[in-house]
Amino acid sequence: MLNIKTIDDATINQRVYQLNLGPQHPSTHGVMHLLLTLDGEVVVKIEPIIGYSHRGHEKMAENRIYEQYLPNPARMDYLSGMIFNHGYCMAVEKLCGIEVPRRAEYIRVITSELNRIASHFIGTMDYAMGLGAITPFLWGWDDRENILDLLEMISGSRLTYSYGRFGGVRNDITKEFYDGTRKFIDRLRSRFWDYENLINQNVIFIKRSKEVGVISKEDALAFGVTGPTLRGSGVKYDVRKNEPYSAYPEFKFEIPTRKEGDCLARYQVRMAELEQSVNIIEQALDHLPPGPVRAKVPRFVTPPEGDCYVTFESARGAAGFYIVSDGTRVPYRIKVRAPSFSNLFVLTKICPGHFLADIVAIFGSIDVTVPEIDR
Amino acid sequence: MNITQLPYIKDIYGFLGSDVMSGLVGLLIIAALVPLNVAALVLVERKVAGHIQLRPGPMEVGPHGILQTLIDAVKLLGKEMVTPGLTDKPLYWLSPIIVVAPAFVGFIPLPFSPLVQIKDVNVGFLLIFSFSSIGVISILMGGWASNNKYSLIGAVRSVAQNVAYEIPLLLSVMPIVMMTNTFKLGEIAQAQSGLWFIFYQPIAAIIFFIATTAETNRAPFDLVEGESELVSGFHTEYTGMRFSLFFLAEYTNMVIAAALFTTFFLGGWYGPVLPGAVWFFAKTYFLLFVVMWMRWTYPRIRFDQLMNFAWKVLIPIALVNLFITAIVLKVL
Amino acid sequence: MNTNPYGFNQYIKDILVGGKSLVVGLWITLKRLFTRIVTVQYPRQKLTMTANFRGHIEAIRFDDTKSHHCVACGLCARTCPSHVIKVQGEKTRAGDKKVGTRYYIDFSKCSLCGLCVDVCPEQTITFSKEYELVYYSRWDTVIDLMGRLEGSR
Amino acid sequence: MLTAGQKKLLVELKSSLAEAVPEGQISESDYAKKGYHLEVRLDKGGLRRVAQTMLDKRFMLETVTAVDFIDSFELVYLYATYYHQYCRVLTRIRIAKDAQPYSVSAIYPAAIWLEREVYDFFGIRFQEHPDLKRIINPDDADYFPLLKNFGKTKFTDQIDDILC
Repeated sequence: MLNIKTIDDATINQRVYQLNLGPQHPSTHGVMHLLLTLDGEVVVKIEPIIGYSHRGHEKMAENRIYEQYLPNPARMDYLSGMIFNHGYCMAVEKLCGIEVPRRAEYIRVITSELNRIASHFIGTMDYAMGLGAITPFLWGWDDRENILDLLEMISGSRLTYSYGRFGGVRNDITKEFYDGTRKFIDRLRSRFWDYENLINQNVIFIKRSKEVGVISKEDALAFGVTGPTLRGSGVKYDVRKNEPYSAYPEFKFEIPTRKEGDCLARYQVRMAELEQSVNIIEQALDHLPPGPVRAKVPRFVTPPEGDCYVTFESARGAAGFYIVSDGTRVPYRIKVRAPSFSNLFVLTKICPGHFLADIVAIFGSIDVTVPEIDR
Repeated sequence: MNITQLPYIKDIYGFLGSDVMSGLVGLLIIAALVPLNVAALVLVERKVAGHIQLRPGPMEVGPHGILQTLIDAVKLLGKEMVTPGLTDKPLYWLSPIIVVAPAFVGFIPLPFSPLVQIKDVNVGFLLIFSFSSIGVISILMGGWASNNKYSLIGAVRSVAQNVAYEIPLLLSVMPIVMMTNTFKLGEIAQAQSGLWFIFYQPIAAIIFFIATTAETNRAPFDLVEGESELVSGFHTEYTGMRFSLFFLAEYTNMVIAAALFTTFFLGGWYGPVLPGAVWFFAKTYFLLFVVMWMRWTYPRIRFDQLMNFAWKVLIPIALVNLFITAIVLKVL
Repeated sequence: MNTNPYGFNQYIKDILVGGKSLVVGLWITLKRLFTRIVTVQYPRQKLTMTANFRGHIEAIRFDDTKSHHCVACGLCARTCPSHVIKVQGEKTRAGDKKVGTRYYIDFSKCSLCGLCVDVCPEQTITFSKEYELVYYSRWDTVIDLMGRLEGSR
Repeated sequence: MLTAGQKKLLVELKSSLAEAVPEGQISESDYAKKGYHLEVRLDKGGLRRVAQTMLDKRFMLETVTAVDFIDSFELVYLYATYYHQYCRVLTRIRIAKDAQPYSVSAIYPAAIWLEREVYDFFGIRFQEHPDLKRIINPDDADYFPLLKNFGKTKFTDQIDDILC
């Protein structure tokens, strides 16, 4: 990593020019605008400009009853739509004190983990594509297609699932889904060797990712970074383990972390998490309890007055819903804690001193989804 | 030695048989065949890329998408050649032409087979390398003239890259010239009747292959038009026919690079049963497949690593190889 | 090859290990070159949708009344987050229930959340298997489910 | 069902917070129903003092948000930790509509963007904030969207009485 020369302001505006990376650029994972101030090819200052895909989810929440807000969470972080959907249901259930049957909890865990695998495929392979290797991206897409078919089998849609309902899930999982997931797990395990050797061991890939974009533990704490980006810097924090919710306490899985905190570490953490998610799905499928998939819930819930905060582990970090309710059927205020929002802001601290090519790598390794930031 | 040098040709055709005319006829043949060759190459690249990525590649136009590239060429011809404002008009307009012209000239000294060779220029080796370095100026002109920060960065990168890889390119081929002490490609190819030079000079072959991939901005060294960083580098602002000229030049340079590798290391036209030219083209196309194969496997190298790799690895090894060959030749 | 100085053997080891990983990478892509193609040529070949697939909603034809069971209660219209449904019904005879005559939805605004299907007391609407929701004009997306059932409007 | 570690941490937190912000009421709340362990209710100020003690205890600033109660705003700061047992502290402060609270961005750099978002949607100007300007809405916007009176049209009134 280059140690940036201390450029005093006088020379700074002669040699330095501004380059807009985005909002329309091949490797910005959505409509993200990074305003770079470059000196030659070395980045002096970076300022992410957001707001291009702001649709006012939090304002919408104040005009809709709790049920009508169900489709919105999946549109915030569209890559982990299922996780956000279950998260919102969990928040309302905690507010109203609804008890979710065990089978519904297991189905929620299975679908969330499948969604996490699909999202990590995008995160890692999009990172590899940012470095110029296009083939792994399409292999990742091929594996992700199986997951989308599986989730379409039960929830009916491929990306924006409205599968969760207050008190459980909309419909039960079918036998076809059960066998399909088993087959998918074996197929995926055989593919890990390919990804491992094509990307992880590849010398060009390692040279492009080692010691690039190092996030230290203190930076992570100060900037509120969570998720695989934080676990790449050596902090073992995963909401599923630290603040167990739904049925996660009943499964045995570890939290992969790396010490270096550079792009390679984050990539390896995400790939290791794939295996952990597959283990969780397997355990969940083995002991899937019988019983109803949805608790007895009134058609339109009216939670008591008060507020509550629920956090859950989305594919990008510790997301959360802070709901303030005033006793009517319409929430008074819903604040969504988007992990990408804080993960993105770390860029301004770690990017100066890198090359232009590294910016694309670091931005890819942090793996943000833009609608989640703009909400 | 080629057809036109047979003694009786001159007195039969008189002026028609003279060297100038044969050169002209040769150039005409190149001008006709090379674009077709490039069209086939682009299709093969898209098919190889497709099958590596578990998809069939273009299938729509013609049986199995064979006419896809021709239709693309017609589309590009039809597309309007947009010239963005504030561009440096003369440079912007000249750059695609200058990038294609040297690419065609590179075909003259290539020894396709003992009889089929346009002109066995006695400095064929130098002619190809000097003309191929003209391409860099046009990339710089194109990048600078299109008034776009991304293309400027791409152009500046391409100059540094080509300069850095010209040296190992030449150094890796000097041992061949020392072994055959001639610059005529025909004779170099002829000298490999016994054992191909790749067995004498394996290291030189690897260095030459890496250097030519970098020279033509291909595979892991395609920093000049790195899609995911510089949108598409120096030819971001080019549309229509100008864009396809850049494409044409890139693929022609690739063909020349592969052809050079076969003449220097894989024994030009020598092959067990088939006629010379068939072997020559078989080897060249296999090499082109390897180059395409590499493109869809590796990520892109960062710019400073590119420079380190050239100056700190390729050049020292090439020099050592040259030194050893010199000693061995002296001793034998 | 990076900037910090280190021993000569590390230099050679780097090149050899790097070279091997490059060759292994090539071997993997070659293996994939000959594996089966997984993509479907969409316009030529079409996939069949799964049972639970959510196209836009449509009315179910029941055999007892040869038509739908909609009683135009308007619950679905009220619960729809994007106000996409308009239901009209009329009461033919004094005592009976109302019978739905018009059921307009504008599926360009529908977010396919399934609340209307869940909340319908008569279970008369469900998801269709239509995924090609493409029309030339904005007004083509406003369809009448009752009409489509009888196939007239 | 707090674990032993959490009990010890909560006691320790209460003591350090009490001495840092004497005028604030610190009350423990039931995690199962509320989602946070400790609630610090401030009225005059003390945000930065709370933030400083939280940073010393290695807490992370999870989110900053505001709630528009027609006559006043309520700023909510959420701190979570992952070094000890999991524990979450919620700091609540009622401020007048035109009040200008102090920004905690000096202590937590994450707050720079979080407070910019609160300004962008509620119009609460934070003092000593490095560059307080809009973050999501267009820069020339003159409205603050998440205020309760923003966007009150006949149509939205109609919806309200249907739904509630």
